[in-house]
Formats: sequence, C-alpha cells, structure tokens
Amino acid sequence: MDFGLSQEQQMLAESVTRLLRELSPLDHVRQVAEAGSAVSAQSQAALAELGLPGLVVPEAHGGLGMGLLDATVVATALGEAVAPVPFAARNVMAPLALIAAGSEAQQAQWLPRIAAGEVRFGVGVNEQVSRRDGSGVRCTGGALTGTALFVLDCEEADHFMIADEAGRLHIVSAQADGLELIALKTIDATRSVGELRLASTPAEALADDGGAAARRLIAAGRILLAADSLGAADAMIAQAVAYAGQREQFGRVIGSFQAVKHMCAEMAAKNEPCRSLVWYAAHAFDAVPAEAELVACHAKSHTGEVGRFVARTATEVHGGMGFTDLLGLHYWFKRIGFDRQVLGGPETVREEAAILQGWTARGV
Amino acid sequence: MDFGLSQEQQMLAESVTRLLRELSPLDHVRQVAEAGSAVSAQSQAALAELGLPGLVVPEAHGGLGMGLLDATVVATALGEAVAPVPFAARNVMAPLALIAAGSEAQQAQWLPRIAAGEVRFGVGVNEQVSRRDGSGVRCTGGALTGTALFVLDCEEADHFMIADEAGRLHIVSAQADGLELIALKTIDATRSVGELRLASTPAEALADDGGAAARRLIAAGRILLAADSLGAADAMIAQAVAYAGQREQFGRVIGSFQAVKHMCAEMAAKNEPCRSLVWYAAHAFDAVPAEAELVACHAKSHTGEVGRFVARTATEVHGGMGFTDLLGLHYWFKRIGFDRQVLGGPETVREEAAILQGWTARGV
Amino acid sequence: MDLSYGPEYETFREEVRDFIAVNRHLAPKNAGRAARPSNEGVAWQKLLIEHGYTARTIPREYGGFGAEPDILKSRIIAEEFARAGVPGGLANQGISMLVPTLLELGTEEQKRRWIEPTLAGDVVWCQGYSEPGSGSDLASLKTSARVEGGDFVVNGQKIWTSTAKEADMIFCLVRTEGDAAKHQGISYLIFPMTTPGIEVRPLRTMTGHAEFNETFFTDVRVPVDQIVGQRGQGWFVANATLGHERGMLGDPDALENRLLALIELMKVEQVGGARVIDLPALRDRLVALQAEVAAMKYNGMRILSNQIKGEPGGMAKLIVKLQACELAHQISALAIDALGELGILYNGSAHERANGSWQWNYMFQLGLIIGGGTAQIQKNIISERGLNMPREPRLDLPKGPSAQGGQ
Amino acid sequence: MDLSYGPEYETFREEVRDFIAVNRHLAPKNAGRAARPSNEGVAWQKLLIEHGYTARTIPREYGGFGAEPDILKSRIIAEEFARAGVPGGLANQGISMLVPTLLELGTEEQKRRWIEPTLAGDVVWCQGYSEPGSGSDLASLKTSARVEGGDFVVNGQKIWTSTAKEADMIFCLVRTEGDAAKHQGISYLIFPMTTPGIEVRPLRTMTGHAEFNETFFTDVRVPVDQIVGQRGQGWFVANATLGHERGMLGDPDALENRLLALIELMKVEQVGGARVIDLPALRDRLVALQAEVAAMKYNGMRILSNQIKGEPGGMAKLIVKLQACELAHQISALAIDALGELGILYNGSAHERANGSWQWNYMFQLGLIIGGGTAQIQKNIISERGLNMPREPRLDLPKGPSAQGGQ
Repeated sequence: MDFGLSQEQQMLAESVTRLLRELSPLDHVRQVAEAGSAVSAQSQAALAELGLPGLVVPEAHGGLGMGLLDATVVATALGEAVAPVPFAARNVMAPLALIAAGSEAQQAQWLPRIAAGEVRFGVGVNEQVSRRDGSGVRCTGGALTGTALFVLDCEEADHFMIADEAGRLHIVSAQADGLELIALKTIDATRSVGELRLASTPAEALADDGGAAARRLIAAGRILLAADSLGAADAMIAQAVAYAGQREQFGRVIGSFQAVKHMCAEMAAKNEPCRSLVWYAAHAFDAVPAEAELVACHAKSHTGEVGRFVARTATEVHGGMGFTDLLGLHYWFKRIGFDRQVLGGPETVREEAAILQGWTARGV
Repeated sequence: MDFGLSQEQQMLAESVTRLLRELSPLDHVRQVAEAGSAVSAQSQAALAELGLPGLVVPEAHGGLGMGLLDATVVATALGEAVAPVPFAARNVMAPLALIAAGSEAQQAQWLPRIAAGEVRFGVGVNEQVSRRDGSGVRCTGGALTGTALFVLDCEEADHFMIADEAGRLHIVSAQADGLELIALKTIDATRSVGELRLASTPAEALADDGGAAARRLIAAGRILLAADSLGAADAMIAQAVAYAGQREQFGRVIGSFQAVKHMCAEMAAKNEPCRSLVWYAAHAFDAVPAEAELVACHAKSHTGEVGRFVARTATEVHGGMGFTDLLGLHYWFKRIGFDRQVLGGPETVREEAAILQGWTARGV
Repeated sequence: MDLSYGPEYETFREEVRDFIAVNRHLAPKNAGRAARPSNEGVAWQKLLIEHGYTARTIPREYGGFGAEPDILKSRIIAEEFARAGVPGGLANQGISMLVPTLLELGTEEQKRRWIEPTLAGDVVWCQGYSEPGSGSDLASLKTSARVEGGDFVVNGQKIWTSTAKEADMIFCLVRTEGDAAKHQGISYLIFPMTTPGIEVRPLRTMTGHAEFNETFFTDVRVPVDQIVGQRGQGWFVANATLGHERGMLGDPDALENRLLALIELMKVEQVGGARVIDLPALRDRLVALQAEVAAMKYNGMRILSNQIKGEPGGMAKLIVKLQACELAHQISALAIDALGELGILYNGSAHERANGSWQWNYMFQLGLIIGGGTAQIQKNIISERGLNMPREPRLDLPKGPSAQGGQ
Repeated sequence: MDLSYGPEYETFREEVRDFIAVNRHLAPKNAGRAARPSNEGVAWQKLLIEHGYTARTIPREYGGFGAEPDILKSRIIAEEFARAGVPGGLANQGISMLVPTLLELGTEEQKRRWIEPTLAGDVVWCQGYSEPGSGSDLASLKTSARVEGGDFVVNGQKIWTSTAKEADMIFCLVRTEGDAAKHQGISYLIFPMTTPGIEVRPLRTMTGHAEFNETFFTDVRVPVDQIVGQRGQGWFVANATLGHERGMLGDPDALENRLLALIELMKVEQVGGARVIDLPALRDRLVALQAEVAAMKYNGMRILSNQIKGEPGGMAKLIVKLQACELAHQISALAIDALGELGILYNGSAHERANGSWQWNYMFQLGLIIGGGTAQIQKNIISERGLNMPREPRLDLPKGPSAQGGQ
C-alpha cells in the first residue's frame, strides 16, 4: 500500500522542475508572453527530450506508456513554473482520445507521430461542458460544421481533436478546407485557446467512439487543470511566505504578524489536501474507472475554489507589490484563473457531480 | 431627510433595554428557561406597562399606533437581552393580520383586547414558507383541519392566527374543539413554538383576506427575526470584546493579539450594515409597500448568514469558556440559530427574493 | 425615519435639474477618467463652480462658490448629475486632498496661489506619499530632503503616483529630519513636476495596464518656502488629507451600479440555451450579494444622515472601506463565474464582454483591497478605534507621541 | 500509487474477519462512549488484546500483545471492526495518553503497576491539564503542589476533565517550583481520584449536556514518588502525550460517515413535496463538502502511507485538525439548513431528527474547533512548523528554553 508518487514519478517531476527552473525563469515567461506567444520553443524542445509528447502513448506506439498520474505530476510542475508550454490537450488529451476511441489503424497512424512530436494537436471538447455564443459542431457526411470555442493548446497546432454535438470525436487537419482558427486572448498569457470555425470541413471520426470518449477526455482535462492549479498555488504560497519573511514594516518582518501568518496558514491548510485529491483523481482515471469522472469533478471544483482563495490571499500578503507587474506574481494568479474557468467552473462541475450520482437530472 | 431612529424610537429602545437589564439579567433568563418556560412573567408584565401588546394597534383601538420600525427597535432590544418574552408573533404579527385583513367589526372586536393584553395570540403561518412532515391546514365550511408546525409564541396563547393552505388567515380559540397543541422544544429556550393539530376545528376567517395578508405577515415576522438576530449579535460582539479585554494568555490580554482583534473587527464589519438593512426593511414595510417583501427577504437572509458567523466567532473568541454553560453565551448563540432557521433559512428566502423579482418561477 | 428631502431641497433639486437640462450640451464628451481635463472640461468645471455645483463650500476668495456646507445639497447635486449621466465636478487628488490641506494648514499666499487654478482644472497635482519600502507603514518613508543654499534637495523614490505623467505639481512627503522619531521627521513639500531631476516611469499592474507610476527624485531642488506646515510636521499635515482619501473609497452608488450590471449580465448571458440567472447556484450567490449591497446602501444613507446631524460616523463609517471593497470584488468574481470560460477573455479578445472590464475590475479591486490601507490595516482600525481594543504591542520603539495608522 | 494492501495483508484481513465472525456475539452491546467499560466490555477488551487486535504493539510484559509496529495491520483492524459494526479496542485517555507516556518516561515499577490494568479497562484515568485560567497558554497553569512530609500537597482546579466522575486515577500537571520559569516549574503526578480533597463537579456545555467536569483539589496529598519523570520536567513529559491527543482528532472515516448521513438526510427529507437534495443551492453546498471530504480522505491515506514508510507527516498532517474540525462543523451546519426550521428542534422534541444529534454535533464540533488548540493556535503551528515563518515576538519573558505550543 503506497498512497503517493513512485520514485519514478518524483524523478519525473523533479526533471521537469529543474529543466524549467533553468530554461524558463519568470523573465523568460515574460519574454514569451510579451512576444504574444504561449509557447516557449526552448522549453517545449527540452521537455520533448524528456518524452512529454509521448508520455501517455503506449510503448508499442513509441511512447513512454505512462498514465494520467504521471501526466498530473508534470502538470503540477508546469503550473508551478507558469510554463508557456502546451501540454494538457496536446500531449495528454489528444493521445488519450485515440487510445480510448481510435481504431487500431488510427492508433498506429497517429500515436507514433504524436509521440515523435510530428503532429501537434489542439483539442476542442468545450461544447460538451458549456455552449455559449451559438457554439456547437454538427457532423454530416463526414464533414464538420459549426463553431468550437475554447479549443485548447491551439497555438502551432496542425491538427485538432473536435467533439461534435453528439460527443463523438473527430480529427481535423489545420489545413483542411473551410477551417478558420481565431485566437482567443485570455488573462493567462501562458496558454493558448482558440475559436475554430468549421464549414463542411472534412474530418476523420474516431472509429470506436461510442460517445464515452469525450467524457473521459473531459475528466482527464479537468484533472490536469486541477493539477496545474495546485502547482501554481504551491508556487504562490511559497512566494508569499518568502516575501513575508523579508519584507519589513513597523520594524519587523511582516511574516511575524499574526494576521499574515494566519493568511499563509490558511492557504497551506486549504491547498495541501488538494494534492492528495488530485493524485487520487488521476489514479482513479488510470485504475478505478467507475470513480474517475466523479473524482475528476471533485478535483476540478475544489482546486478551483481553493485556487481562487490562494491567488487572492497570496497577492494580499505581497501588498502593493503583489498588485504590480514588478514581481510577476500575477502570472500565477491568472494561470489559476484559467484553470478555474476552463472545462467548467465550480458550480457547473458540482452540478455534473450531482448528476453523476443520480441526485438530479441533467439540465437546469 | 433622516435615516435612523427618531428620538421616540431611541427612547423606546432604551426603555426596553433598561427594563430588561433590571428585570431580566442572564440569571433570570436561566431560571425561566430551566423551569421549562419561554415566558418571564415579570418581564412580560413590565413590558406590557410600556404598551407592547398594543404597540402596533391603532390608537382608535386602544393601542399606541406605532409602526413596524418601532416594533423592530423593540425586537432588537429583546434579542440583545435574550429576553424570554413573546413578542414578534403575539404583539406584532397577530394585530397586523387584523389590521391588514380583518373587517371593521373584527378589528373592533379583537384589537382592543390585544392591546389590553386580554387575548394572547400565537401565529401559525409556517406552511406558507415550508411544508414538512405532512403539515398544512385545509379550511372547509368554516372549520380547519390539518397540522400547523412552528406556531410562534404559542406558550400561554389563548387564540391562534392560522393560515390555511390558500394563505387565508383564521382565528382559532385555544379552547376550540378538536384542537391539540404540542409544544416543540428547540435549541432556543427563550421562545416558544408549537405544533397545532386541528380536526374540524371551528375558526373565524379574517373577513377581508384576499390572500395577501399572510405574505405581509411573513414579511413582518422575517423583519422582526432579523432585528432580533441583530440585537443578539450586537450582544455577542460586545461580550467577545469585553472578554478579550480581560482574559490574559501568554502575559497579554488576548484582545491585543491580532488574530483576536481581527475576528472582532470582522464581526463588527459584517454586523453593522445589518442594522441599516433591518431599519430600512421595517421602514419599507411601513411606508414603501412595493419594496417591503423583497427587503424583508434580504434582511432575513443576510442577518441569518451574518448571525451564524457572529455566533460562532464570538464563541471562539471566548475559547473554552464560550463553549461551557458558565457564561451563558450560548443563549445568544441559540437565539441567533432560531432567528436564522424560522420562517425560512437563507437559501429558501433568497429563492423567494428571486421569485419576487421575476428571476425565476415559484417551485424548484 | 424620513427619507424625503423636504420642500426646500426638492426646490433645489429642480434648480439642479434645470441647470443640467439647459447646459448639458456644454458638458465634455468622453470625460472618462482622464487625469488632465480637456479645454471643454475646464470650461465645464468653471461653469459648475460658478453655479455652486462643485467646489461649493470653498470660499469665494480662493475660487470656490462660498456656500455654507450642506451635505444634502451636495448629495442632491451628485444624485442629479449621476442620474442625468452628465459629468459632475472634477475629482482628482489635487481637489480632494491638496485643497483641503491648504485650506486648513496652508499660508495665505499658498491658498491664493494654488487653490483657484487647482479647482478650475488648470493645475493638476499628483500625490507623493507611498514608497516601495513603506506600504502599510507609511511613516517609515525614506525619500530625503536635506537643506542646501535655501533649497530642499530631494532624493528618493515614490510609488503609486497615479497622475504623475499629467501633473503640473506634486505634494510630497519627504524626510527632512533624519534623526527624529519616525513620525517627527517628515515634511510636506509642494513643487512643480518640471523641476529638474524628476523622472516618471509608468508602473504596470497585474491588470496589464499602467494605472500608476513610479517617480524618482535625483537632487531635486525645492525652495524652502514650498512647504506646507512646519518642518517635521508633514505627517500630521498629511493625515488631514488621508482622511479625505478614505472617504472617497466605497461609494455605495458605485456598488449598486456594478450589481445592476451584473444582474443584467446574468439575464442576458446564455449557456446551453438557458439564461445564466436560471442556474440556481449562481442565482443564489447573486441574491446574497444583492442583500449585502442593499445593506451597504442603507448603511451609506445612515452615514449621510449622521453627517447632516453633525454626528460622528462611528462604526457605520469605519467599516465602509473594508466591506465595500470586498463586496465590489465579489461582484466581479460572480460576473466572471457567470461568464464561465468566457470570463477569462481579455485584451480585446473575440467573445470578450464589456471590454474585459469584469476581469479588469476583479484585479483592480484586489488592488483597492490592498491599497489605501490593506484589509489587515482596516481590521486593526475597526478593532482599535471602533471597538476600543488594545493596540498591538509595538516593537519599533522609541514610540512617537501620536503614532497614527496602526500596523 | 498502489492502494492494494498486498497478499500478506489480505491474509491478515481474512484472519481479522474470521475472528470477528466467530466472536462478535461476545462483543458488548451498546458500548457507546461510556467512560467505564462494563464487565462484558472488559472481557472483550482482554480478548482483543490476547489476539493482538488492540494494545498490539505494547510489550507483553506490560499487558500488551507485543507485536512489531505495523501501521497497515492496525489500519486493517480498524477498518474491519468498523465495517462489521463491532466495537474495537477501548479508546480512552488512559490508553491513548498515559500509557505511551509511561512507556517512554515511567519507572519500571510504574509501567508494571499501571499499564496492564489500564489496557484491560480495569483502571480508568482522567486527564488534569487545562485550568480555567490557562487555555491556549497551558503552561501558565496554577494548580500548585508543595512538598510536605513526603507528600505533594495539591491545591487548585482543573477543567475539561471529561471522565473525572468515572475515573480511578488522574494524571495531572501541577506547579511544583513556583519560582521557576513558566515551562520549568511543572511536574506530572498520578494519583487516585479517591484521594481525600478531590471534588468533581459536572461541567455543562452549550449543548446542554455535561460532557466534561471541573475537578477541585484541596490539600490533596500525593506521595512524592507518584511522579512521572523528574520534578520540574512535567511540561516535557506531558508534551509526549499531547502529540498523541492531536492525532486522535480529525479522523477522515468519521468525516466520511457524517457526510454519508447528511446525503441520506437530504435524500429522505422533503419540503413542500420535494426532496431537500433537489433544492439546488443546498445541493451545491453538499457537493462542495463532498469534494472537501474526499480531499481529506485521500490526505489521510497519504499520511498513513508516509507513516508506513517512516516518513514525516509534514504539512499533510499539520493541517488535519484545523481542516477536519471545520469540515465536520460545516457538515452539521448544512444538515441544520437542510432541515430548515426542524433543524433547531432539540431535547427530544416532536419532529426532531436523529435525536437532535445534528445540533449537538454542530455545537460540540465548535467546542472541538476551540479545544485541543484553538483554530488560532493551529494556524500558528501550521505557519511556524509547516511554513517556517517567524514566531510572534513574545512578551512573557524571560523565555523558557523550549517554549512549546505558540500562542
């Protein structure tokens, strides 16, 4: 019995952290962001060396054959570093879709190229969670028409995995006819999302998709966003404690004031159990499928609430400095904001959790 | 322009407070409670001298002809003193029902006797807010059948004002056939509530009741419960501040610790605006009928939330002593608990507020 | 409880309305929050002063209207201009902070020289109080001014100088007596922003915009008579105006307007074909906020009423900044949640709502919670001044005689 | 991540199950939380010790089972007894606090004399630590013991002595060196509750019940050898057991059980013909609590796993008391709200649910938030031990060398 990370998982996390500490300090994140990109080429290349594109791709298809818990560990490290690197959708959700619902031929066709970094996916499943502004994609005669909002990891994507209104997944080439990608700008400069407009765009449906794959993809995405938020919250707490330990006011470091200490204690007390929750959610995704969707909801909604509290409180501990751009604390604040809102905010996800337990029917 | 209490209202509040300070210190409250009663005979008699039974009865009918704001001021003073005195239902809601929906003859018959303290009403309108355990009262052929739960101020009541399922109000004598009163025991020993079982019990309907009177009664009851909670919260904050000013730990009074100071500041900051809200709600009841029901909802739900926070936090400031029976702090804690739950808890009342604004339809 | 203003005031209200109706075509368009008024803006301001609709109680000899203070008339003016959607008088730090300070503590010459053009919008000021190293502990400021040849020579750095780029003048706290106790060594200087040695750099905040500046002083020479009050008394000079600043935050009308915008948002926005206001968990949060905004609105009316009666604001007033800033932040937070994933759109993105202003507000209001006395400082003030609880034992001894501000 | 216990442990689990199946008829009925076990209870306890299902790691010579520590086996035992609804080993302050203290710091004679009968349930203890004047600041205790003719003579008062009425013995902190620094003058005595001069008065709490007592000492004579550890070292002796007490609170299984009861309540209760769980605002609160309970459950598994590996509990463990007590309180609060006006029924009223236990829990859990280190003390501990933040500057100088506990 061992609830926690294996040595390999710890090493994986440390590798990612060490690499990002070297290649992607805050100054670099700023540089990338100010250039208008959400992708650090150097970080992405170095992480590819670690095998991230093929992290969850089976070994038979040239990947590392790891599970969602491994991916979760990586997501936490990325969140901690506010790394501008496409990961959740491109390196995890897309291959998981193929594993869950691709035919053998499709898996053989796509997975090795994903693992090799030869194809780069964006993923659009948002309409399964929340349809706004007329979004939604219909499939007719092997072609897709409509709009997918909040397509994840869309920057540099050459292919997209898109859910239609029935929840079936399709692969679309970024070069396909009738496809238009409009970048959406969010508070979080370190992740890319887009609006995909499709007009009778040719698409390849995943062959074995009974409709459950999209739900599974969303669960995976939620766990990864939760893990990202956890890591970003870790970093904000650490920065708040460090700042409080050196900033002096009234002749003492502010970290010796009870009010400041208690703010930090409350952040840690709320955030620490999220770690176990996220780990278990990922473990359930890998090994306890009956629980996976529900625990994913719990992880997403709870880290969403805790993340908002930590983001705000850590900023307050920093006083005026936290509000400026000078320390860059807001990169974490906004990353947490992204993680909270995307693939369902807390209320939406809690309602789904109630539906999953048969406590209420779908719909308002 | 004067937002606040008139000199007369301030004097009324001070009279009640002074009287209760003298006649109803905590020891007396305890004594009454431990004797199993929610009525202090001596306090009730003295308050009757001040004219409380006829407070809102028009002067033409022998009362003081005051409004709900006056009654609200009294309710706050009663809450502050955790006074075991029937007031909200007996002295205010019952005569308001007659004023709102009684015929001239009914008013002439009942109001002078109410003002003189010759009849003592309990009020049962809870089923208009929340029907549980099969409660509900039907009216057929001038007789009532069914169960009214949470009939307010039922101890020593010789008459009851009961709403039927259509919301029409009826007067029932406590001596009537087929009537059974079962006392309900709540956490709050200072107020009496009961279950009234009616079996073809003869009743006198209020003549001019178009169905709106019960809603108005509930609004008045909610405002009075909010005012009571406000007063009880005032008292708890004052006690917490006083205790923190004399209790020493670690060589200082605990009131000098920032954590304790901030707890007290948060209580005051949340509670103080409730005063204005309650006053305005009462004023609207008296003078701005179009707003009355909605503001009553706001006052009830918001003081319910703030009251729970204050009750808990003031107890925490008192440490272990607050948890014991020794200081009697729990009398206020429980009074606030009563005020929160009766005539609709916060969620219930907020949903009603949404309905009143047309934001949603009645029903789940 | 009498919420009518009475016939005298209703007559006054009619006068204001008439004025607005007749003159509104003269009001500047898009006045917005520009630090320096346009020519139209200055003309409008002068017209308002002439009719007593701004600078109302400031003596005529200093360029004001010279009326007796009448809080209700001031309130009516504010209400009617807001209702008509017409810009009222200028509100900047020169008018709200420097002018009251000069009126109370300035020399006759200072009053005559600065108040009229400041009121008229001809002279724009910025405030030089905070420094990077002195936030809550404002009195620990380090910008120094030594005396040399009839001048103060100022060196150091200020932060949060919001209108520094547009300002003609600065009112500034500097340390003139390096060896005095913390609160005793400060002086209050006023000098032109064109003085050599001043550099202004925009200060970007978490919102992505530069709503503030940092201002650097290198051997800035200020004649020794450009001081308000006595040398070493600057802390007490400034405290008069700090009170004025605190009063500016937490306007209940602003809260109500934000709430109304949120309600409208939730009625209009749709998700999955349903209105957001039909999602019960979000609606429940909305109604809870509505109740709290109502409480703050009536709390504001109570404060106003106390002012009219000349009674102290008491606890009702002490809690305004803490509660109102928090509530404004919560309103923005709910708006973001109501927008779901669209709530994080920003910077002019497609599908963005209200120009991203909900997000901007969410972040900026966090700045307001922190600024002008963090929430922690506010709680100290409420507990010490409102509840008479003991002060935190202080370690930065020796104690000043009147150590304002708490931790 | 490997949540299976492995074949060795599954075999052990089978053994435990078999034992329960065969012997459950011997288990005491209605054991409840009575302070003193019945004869059946004592017999059951002895049977459990004999099979190693309680007192498992305590050496055989002192009446235990003498097994090597194996956290997983202990966990399996707890799981299986809980699952079967059969009472496990006794859990009282003698067993959880005194026995570990004696094992670590008692004399050989003390161990031989007290551990076995305590484990067996033959000797019941109560704890005399807290005093009315020393709550969070436990070390400021004033109950004194002067030496006179070979005895300590104890005078003073203890509070929160929960089992004082049933106890045979008390372990008690008293001040023996009045002139020593606060933490240096305390001794740890053990003596019979039948000693002349002891008076026990029930202490009623806000719940209306007397879950605790106050215990008064008037010239209570205790032979000087009835001390554990050295004179003046009692603070450090007691701290070993305080750690054990902290571990007892915040059991995640208990939280999960409360949550399941709440879910059941909300499914069963009806208002206006609808199930309470169909009220969306309350359901939303329920799911939020469910997520938090899940987080604490997995946090507990992580702590267990760390223990097995011999790793420190770290932050995951430090936060348990604060979070679990708060969460338990919130669960009760939601249950009360789910019951609406019925939520305040109490004391055996008609229409009361679950014997008023939701209200009892709501109040008692507030006591737990306060007791055993208030939430404020817990936050001090988390910030100082977990985050290495500086201690509050202390004013109660001179400082003891190892001032445990914080404010």
